[in-house]
Amino acid sequence: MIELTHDPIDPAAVLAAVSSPRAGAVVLFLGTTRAWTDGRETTTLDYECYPEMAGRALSDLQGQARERWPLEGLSIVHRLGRVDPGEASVAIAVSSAHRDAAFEAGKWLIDTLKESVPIWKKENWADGAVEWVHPETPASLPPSAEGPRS
Amino acid sequence: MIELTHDPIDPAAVLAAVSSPRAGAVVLFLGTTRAWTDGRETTTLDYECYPEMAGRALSDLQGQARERWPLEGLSIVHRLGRVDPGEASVAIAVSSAHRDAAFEAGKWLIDTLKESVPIWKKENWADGAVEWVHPETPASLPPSAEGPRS
Amino acid sequence: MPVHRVKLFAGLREAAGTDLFEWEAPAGATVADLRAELTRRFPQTAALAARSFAAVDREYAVDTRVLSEGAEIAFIPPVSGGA
Amino acid sequence: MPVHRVKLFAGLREAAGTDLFEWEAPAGATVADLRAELTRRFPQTAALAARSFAAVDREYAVDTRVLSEGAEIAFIPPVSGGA
Repeated sequence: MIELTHDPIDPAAVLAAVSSPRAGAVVLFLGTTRAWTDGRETTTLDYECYPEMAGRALSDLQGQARERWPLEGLSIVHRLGRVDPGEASVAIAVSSAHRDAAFEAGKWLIDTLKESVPIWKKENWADGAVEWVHPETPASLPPSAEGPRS
Repeated sequence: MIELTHDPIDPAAVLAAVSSPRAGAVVLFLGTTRAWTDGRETTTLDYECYPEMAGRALSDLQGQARERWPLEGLSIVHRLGRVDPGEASVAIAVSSAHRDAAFEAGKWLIDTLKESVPIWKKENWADGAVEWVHPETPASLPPSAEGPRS
Repeated sequence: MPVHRVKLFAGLREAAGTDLFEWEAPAGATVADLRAELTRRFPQTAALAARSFAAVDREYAVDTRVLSEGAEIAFIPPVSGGA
Repeated sequence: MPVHRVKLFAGLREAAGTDLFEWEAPAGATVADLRAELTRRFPQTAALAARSFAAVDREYAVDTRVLSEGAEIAFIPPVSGGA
């Protein structure tokens, strides 16, 4: 299950999607934005994506993870639109015969998603400020690129 | 939440128990026994524990994890009694401001639980055999012990 | 000369004031040339454009990549999904 | 001489045929002595007893630990929870 959705994420559905009689381990990651950052309050968040590329990038991540680890199930769901702090904006679930693969793949998926999938977050601060979040970038292109940036 | 229970594990309840406005990451681990092992089928499992010590050992794990990582919430639930293959026998959830701590703590908790908490599993095989599972032991005492075995 | 239609997102879109800009590029123009043109046309995008990657046909592309007619082109400012 | 009541679990309990065994131990008896006594009394536990740890008052104890009167003592065969 790969999904970009405006609806709240249901962890039970994400877990159900990776359920398998061959799995001995399931790892679920939920990412949320905290309401408070250095004493400043976020009232809401808005997520947008480049839909055609984000869907493709998530499918690529899925394929790469399945090449690297022997996974049974793999599911990635990301919210779009308005999200409240404390609500999950992303859920990643993987299942595998053994737990090392499940933990490693789950960690790699969220790390790589955060670096490379074209999704952006806007912070709507309680003080009225509005701010797109564009983190400092690494020097090289994200993993799915054809090579290092010139 | 630390729980040894005869009831099915509800992952949603385990996740709810670690929910925190200061958490940016939640990692949930579910452990299950597979129905098939090397071509042999398990019909059911039975779990037993040394109740007084298992409860204490789980609380110790919780304390040690909280010393090692800055966790917001931590929850461990283990099944006792009859469990079907494919049902979760253990659930561990941790929440933290940042995801590295959540992944590391989750992995450490299940690794250490499997080594040291006095819980045992009996396999009831489809061919009629019944077998307590007692894995090969490490040479030294589990982590909560006072020192190396003489 | 080919006309490229370039998608802009998030802070880059807001800085430019549009989600699409068009450029009638000389033949052989590269991703680097496109970034320079974006910055010339919308100077307020300069800081963020310098930190943005181009995507051609939905894949990240290096700065030396030559733009081909009809390709789907976008600038991807640093991403922030996943939390 | 103190009488120790020792809890047995899982495969160790089934091998011994009881979940509790009592031993009127000489003063100064250790965990190692207790294991030897278990094996003497129930020879069919020998292989598993050799791989079991003792717990004294709900904590794992080394083989040199001297058993004290009134302590809660158990043998913990290799554990298999967590999956």
